[in-house]
Amino acid sequence: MAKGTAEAPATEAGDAEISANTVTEKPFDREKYRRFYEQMVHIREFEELCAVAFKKGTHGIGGYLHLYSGEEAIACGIIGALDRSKGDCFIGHYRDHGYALAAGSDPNEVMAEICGKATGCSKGKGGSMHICDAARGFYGGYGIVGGNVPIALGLGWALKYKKLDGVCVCFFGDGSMNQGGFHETLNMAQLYRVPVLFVLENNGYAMGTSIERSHANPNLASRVESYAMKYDTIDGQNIVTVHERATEIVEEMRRNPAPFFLECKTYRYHGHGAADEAKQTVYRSREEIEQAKQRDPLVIAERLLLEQGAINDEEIERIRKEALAAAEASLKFSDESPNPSPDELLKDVYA
Amino acid sequence: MAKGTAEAPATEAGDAEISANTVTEKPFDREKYRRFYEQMVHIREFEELCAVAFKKGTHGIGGYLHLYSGEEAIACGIIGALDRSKGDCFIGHYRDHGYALAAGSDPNEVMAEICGKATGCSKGKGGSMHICDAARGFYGGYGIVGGNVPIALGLGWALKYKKLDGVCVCFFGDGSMNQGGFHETLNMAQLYRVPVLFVLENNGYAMGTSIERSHANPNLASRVESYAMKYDTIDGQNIVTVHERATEIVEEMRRNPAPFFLECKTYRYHGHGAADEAKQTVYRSREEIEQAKQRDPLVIAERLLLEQGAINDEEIERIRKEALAAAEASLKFSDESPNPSPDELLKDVYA
Amino acid sequence: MAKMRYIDALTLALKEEIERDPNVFIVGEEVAQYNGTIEVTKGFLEKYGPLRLVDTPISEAGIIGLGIGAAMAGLRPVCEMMRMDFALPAYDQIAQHAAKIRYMFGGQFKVPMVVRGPSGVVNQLSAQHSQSLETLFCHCPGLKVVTPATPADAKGLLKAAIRDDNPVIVLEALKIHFLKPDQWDHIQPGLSEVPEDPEFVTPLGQAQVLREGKDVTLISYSTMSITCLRAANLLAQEGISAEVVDLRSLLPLDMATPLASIKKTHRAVVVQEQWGLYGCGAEISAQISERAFYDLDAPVQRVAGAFVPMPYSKALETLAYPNENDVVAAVKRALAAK
Amino acid sequence: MAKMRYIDALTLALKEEIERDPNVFIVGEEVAQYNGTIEVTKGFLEKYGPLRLVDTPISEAGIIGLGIGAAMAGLRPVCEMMRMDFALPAYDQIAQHAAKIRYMFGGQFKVPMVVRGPSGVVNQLSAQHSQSLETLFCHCPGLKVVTPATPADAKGLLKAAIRDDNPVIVLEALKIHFLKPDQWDHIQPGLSEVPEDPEFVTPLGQAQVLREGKDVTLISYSTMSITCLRAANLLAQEGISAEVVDLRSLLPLDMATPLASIKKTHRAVVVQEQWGLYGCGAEISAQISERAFYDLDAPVQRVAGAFVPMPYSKALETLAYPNENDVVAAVKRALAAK
Ligand SMILES: Cc1ncc(C[n+]2csc(CCOP(=O)(O)OP(=O)(O)O)c2C)c(N)n1
Ligand SMILES: Cc1ncc(C[n+]2csc(CCOP(=O)(O)OP(=O)(O)O)c2C)c(N)n1
Ligand SMILES: [Mg+2]
Ligand SMILES: [Mg+2]
Repeated sequence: MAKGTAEAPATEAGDAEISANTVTEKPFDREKYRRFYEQMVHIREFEELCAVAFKKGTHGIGGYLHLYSGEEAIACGIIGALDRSKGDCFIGHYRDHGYALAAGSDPNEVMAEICGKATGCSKGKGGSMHICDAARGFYGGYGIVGGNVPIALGLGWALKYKKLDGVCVCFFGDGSMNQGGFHETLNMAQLYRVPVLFVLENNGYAMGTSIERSHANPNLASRVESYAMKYDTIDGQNIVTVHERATEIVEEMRRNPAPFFLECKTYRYHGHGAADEAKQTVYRSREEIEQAKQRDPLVIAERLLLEQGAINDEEIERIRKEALAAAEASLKFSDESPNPSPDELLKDVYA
Repeated sequence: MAKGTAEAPATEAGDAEISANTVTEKPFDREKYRRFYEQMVHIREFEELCAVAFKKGTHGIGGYLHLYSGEEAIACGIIGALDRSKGDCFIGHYRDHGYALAAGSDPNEVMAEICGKATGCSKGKGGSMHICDAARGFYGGYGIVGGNVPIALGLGWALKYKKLDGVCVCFFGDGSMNQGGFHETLNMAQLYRVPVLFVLENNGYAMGTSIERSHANPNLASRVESYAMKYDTIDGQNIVTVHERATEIVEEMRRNPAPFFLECKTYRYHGHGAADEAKQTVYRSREEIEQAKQRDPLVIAERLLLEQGAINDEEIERIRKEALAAAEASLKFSDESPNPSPDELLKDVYA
Repeated sequence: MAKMRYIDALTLALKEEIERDPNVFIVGEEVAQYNGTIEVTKGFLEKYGPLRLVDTPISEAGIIGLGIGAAMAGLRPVCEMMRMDFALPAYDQIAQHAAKIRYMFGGQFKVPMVVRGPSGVVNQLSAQHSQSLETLFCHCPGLKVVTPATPADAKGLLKAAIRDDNPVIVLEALKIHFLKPDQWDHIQPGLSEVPEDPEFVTPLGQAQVLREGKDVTLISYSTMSITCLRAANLLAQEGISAEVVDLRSLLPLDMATPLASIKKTHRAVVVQEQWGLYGCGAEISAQISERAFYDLDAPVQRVAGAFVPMPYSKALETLAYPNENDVVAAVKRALAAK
Repeated sequence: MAKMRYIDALTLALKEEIERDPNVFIVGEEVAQYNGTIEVTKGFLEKYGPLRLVDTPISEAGIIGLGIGAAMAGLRPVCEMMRMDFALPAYDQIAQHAAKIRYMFGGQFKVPMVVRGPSGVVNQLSAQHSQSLETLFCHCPGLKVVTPATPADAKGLLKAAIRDDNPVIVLEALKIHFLKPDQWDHIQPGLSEVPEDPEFVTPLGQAQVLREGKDVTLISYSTMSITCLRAANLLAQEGISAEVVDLRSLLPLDMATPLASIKKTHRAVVVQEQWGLYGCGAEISAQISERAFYDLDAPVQRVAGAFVPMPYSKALETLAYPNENDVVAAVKRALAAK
């Protein structure tokens, strides 16, 4: 798999890459990819409904709402490569709904959290940016850019300390890489050979700032040569590419514990947060967005599944409908859920 | 000039490097190098006297005392390449006596500062770690590892903003490179093409921690490829190498403003601080120290000057004696200086 | 005088100062091309160019370091933190460097810089983005800290901060950025008025009496000064006359103004938005009791936010910081005593 | 009971806990091969191996992050800061992450970690290395903060901190690390005694009366509690009986103990080493005046360090933080009042 360069972001990658020839020799696991496809569609519908609910303003969603639309293949492909029974776990940043849904967290609890309800996974105390699921090894979404990265070091360290075979995946954005804590962490992770898979979701922008305007070396993956860390760059829009590469890496990490840096080229469809929707054209053109959508991870997966005869048009239609219905059911669940009771205010500060 | 590798630290570099063949085509400037030699000898004698005075405990020196012995060629060669009239300036870390002396600061004021006297350059408020000299463009020594590095970015930025031809030199140790602020700074410096010459004094250790035990990628200079920054590694023990390379780089930076990263391989003779003298063998052998001293910057300079007929044995002897006498005079000046008066306690908090 | 919103007063201050002094420049995340996250610097890049409006990577320590060095070299950087919470990764640069440089180098350097940005709780930003961190900056000699509560002071204090020769932290009260002039004037007539004089500044270290009264003194700063005004309006309906002292600067701290008021009212209520425990209100309450010991007819009452990270849910968030009813209740406690 | 130095009590606590619980490990700069900068962990590497004694690069944010993640995953990391001042580059990890994780994730995680290291002024380390930063950690819900003042508490509080299920900051008083047992016992008989029982812990959040008295209550913590004992000795010679309350924990804060004392003495002096302004002493003074309003016969006196970065010269450093004479003078002021 070729190392990516800044000159070939996901938006411009040739359509050739989309087709089945990115599938390696391994037999195509129809069931699995169909499941991933269903997940991705569910995440998409779920989040698009969040966007609507946010605008409406009556469902309890306030603050920031960072949507993952366009990036779903990354969470699904990578979290889908983990094995909780081995101790695998993951941690992310604030654009975090997709992680939980990809891990199989209860979507009702995720929606309720986004809406600040007592039934939310974080009891309504965290909100959209702070989804988590301890049982599924999801150590949470964090709001401070780069803040989750040092914590991943400790999660990986614990795996090493306990002599487990597990790996910890750390998801973060291109903007995180310019935080000091990122630098300290990657050096230490490599120094201690801690099994952390650092997953860069390179969507080309940190809010309104492009890679070129914020990274002196825009070839992001290569930046980790500074830590002598192994790395690769892949097409983050193709679920097969993502999942197969992640599976390979995770297997290798189990055999030879050491960190790995995986850059996934992707694109964010919405504004940085749901509230920034209108400001997008300040930093990117409508055309660029439209072009990026040509490489939609759902469409790419659909085509692959169709090529492989693993799905038909009717099923696609049904999957979409069911996903929308599920999302609506989650919103309904949330709407019907109570607010946190006042005595919750003072609880959970200390263990 | 070859890029250094971790496999060839200053201590092990062949003696071949020492001889005049490191001198490039340029005619050898006898006066200048003699002056550098005198400076280096002065710094050495000055600091060795500080070490004695610290042990004695009666001169007012407390706290930490970080000696530069073994590393003198770096400060002298590089600061000697600067031109204050162009706006050149520099900033350092706590191992900072040599910077001031190399810049021509009044050694009495430096000594008085180390001894906490009212006549010290920082009025006795800073001490050994916080020497400075605004008039000579020395923006001070800082005690927090890596803390000076982001500030250098601002000094460089000001040169750019004011459209001056000057450069800012930032001195720091190998340990600094693992601080987050270092990472943020180097990226921004390159992004903005700010004229900062980052000078790594690679003496092989941060306190008791060797490069190999703290940097996943022990080839330190190459780490700045992460910022697409230009870099080089040189023998920091050879004043000619240091000065000529620094002069070239500074000239280039004036022509094409951009940062540059210069790694100088060197060695520290004393313990990390004067108080850590006894703990050295915990992390390095006596033999290693003795071997490193074979490549003493003063001896190397001496040999070069002798080869070039720029000095003779008698003069060498005299220079040493004068340097010692000067150091003693500085200590006497300090001893005779008053302590800061009590009303100084509350002054200089605000401008 | 012009009537304007708090955010417009900030913009005006920055505009006036950048035009007045060629050494002033603004550096931060999204300040230039994006026009500022909440558009405080809208149109500035076009007008003043990329040397004076500097977009940065997400590198707060780098931003502050850039500011410190530039200030030492004679410029007047205004470092914007997208939110003041994001100053924490740069806290070492602020507290160990910007604040101490002048002293530890015996006065050889000045560090005339501003660190500014929106502060405080608003609309469900939850634990990591809702803080009002003044205490961390106030407990640090070498810094100055201001907390404008009105449009006039948003302009006047920010301008004074930029002109000051020391590092000044400007905590801008996000909660009241977008109140419209008539909303301000509804709270108290004239409150939206901002002097148009470009030489107008609010001197650092001077508290103001925002409303006169005789029964009790409410002492606060930032958003909570406005909450106190609202409380005073409610109290007036009950015939209780509250004096409202807005501290404006927390460092240097003007205690003479509140102490003079307490000499008159004999009762004090100290109000702050965030955690009371070890917060700025503690210093103010302590000084009142220590220095006005014989003037006080009742224990000082402190009103502060719950000692918890800010919860997300509106239902909880509302309970986590004081409102005017909490202030009214504290006043009643103060009046009931003795 | 064994007589020992403060630093030996720290070593003992770490040794006992690392042997008791396989999840405890120590991570920091120079803690392993170098034996610890001041040798708190001397010989540990050899005994416990490199997984439990982890040397790090100079990367404080990385160290704390490692601790947080490891704690969330069930380990009990003890993160050593070579000096507590160096926690500032990691302040965001501590205050925005370690402190808030439990709350913002609705209680799903625990973060049982310790951040410890030497704190406070000693022997001319000057501005950047002399601080006593408790206020920064105390004004932060989710953290606990302890400040042992005696060898027994150096052991007992550190052990309790390691066993606690929350992030606990242990500020170790460097100034008194190396006092010999007879020096301790000279200040007050028995002060150097440390229980040998490996199950001995000092519960977090309980102040102690270090010395009983009836005329005035001295309230302090860390090194300054010892300064207060010294002052009490001096006062005794003048026939003044001072009660000394050592707070031990600042968060949670036990005010019941000092308030009970004040009910008896009616006069209070609050002593802290560092900057008084907006410091921990403010909270204590404020609570005393607010809660013991009717018990106080005199204004609370605060004794604190000068509001300046710590100067280097011994001549100035000595003036920058309180000594026993300053405490005595404050007591006299308290006794003179009314
Ligand atoms: C330390 C810090 N600085 C600034 C912010 C404000 N902020 C939130 S997200 C963001 C952009 C991050 O971009 P990136 O890491 O690329 O992730 P993406 O949003 O593209 O997924 C910024 C600047 C923050 N949360 N934390
Ligand atoms: C942030 C921070 N962490 C730790 C320290 C303690 N410390 C002072 S110097 C030093 C070693 C620095 O080594 P290096 O950067 O290589 O410089 P050298 O001393 O070798 O010249 C350490 C760990 C500090 N001053 N600041
Ligand atoms: Mg991005
Ligand atoms: Mg070094």
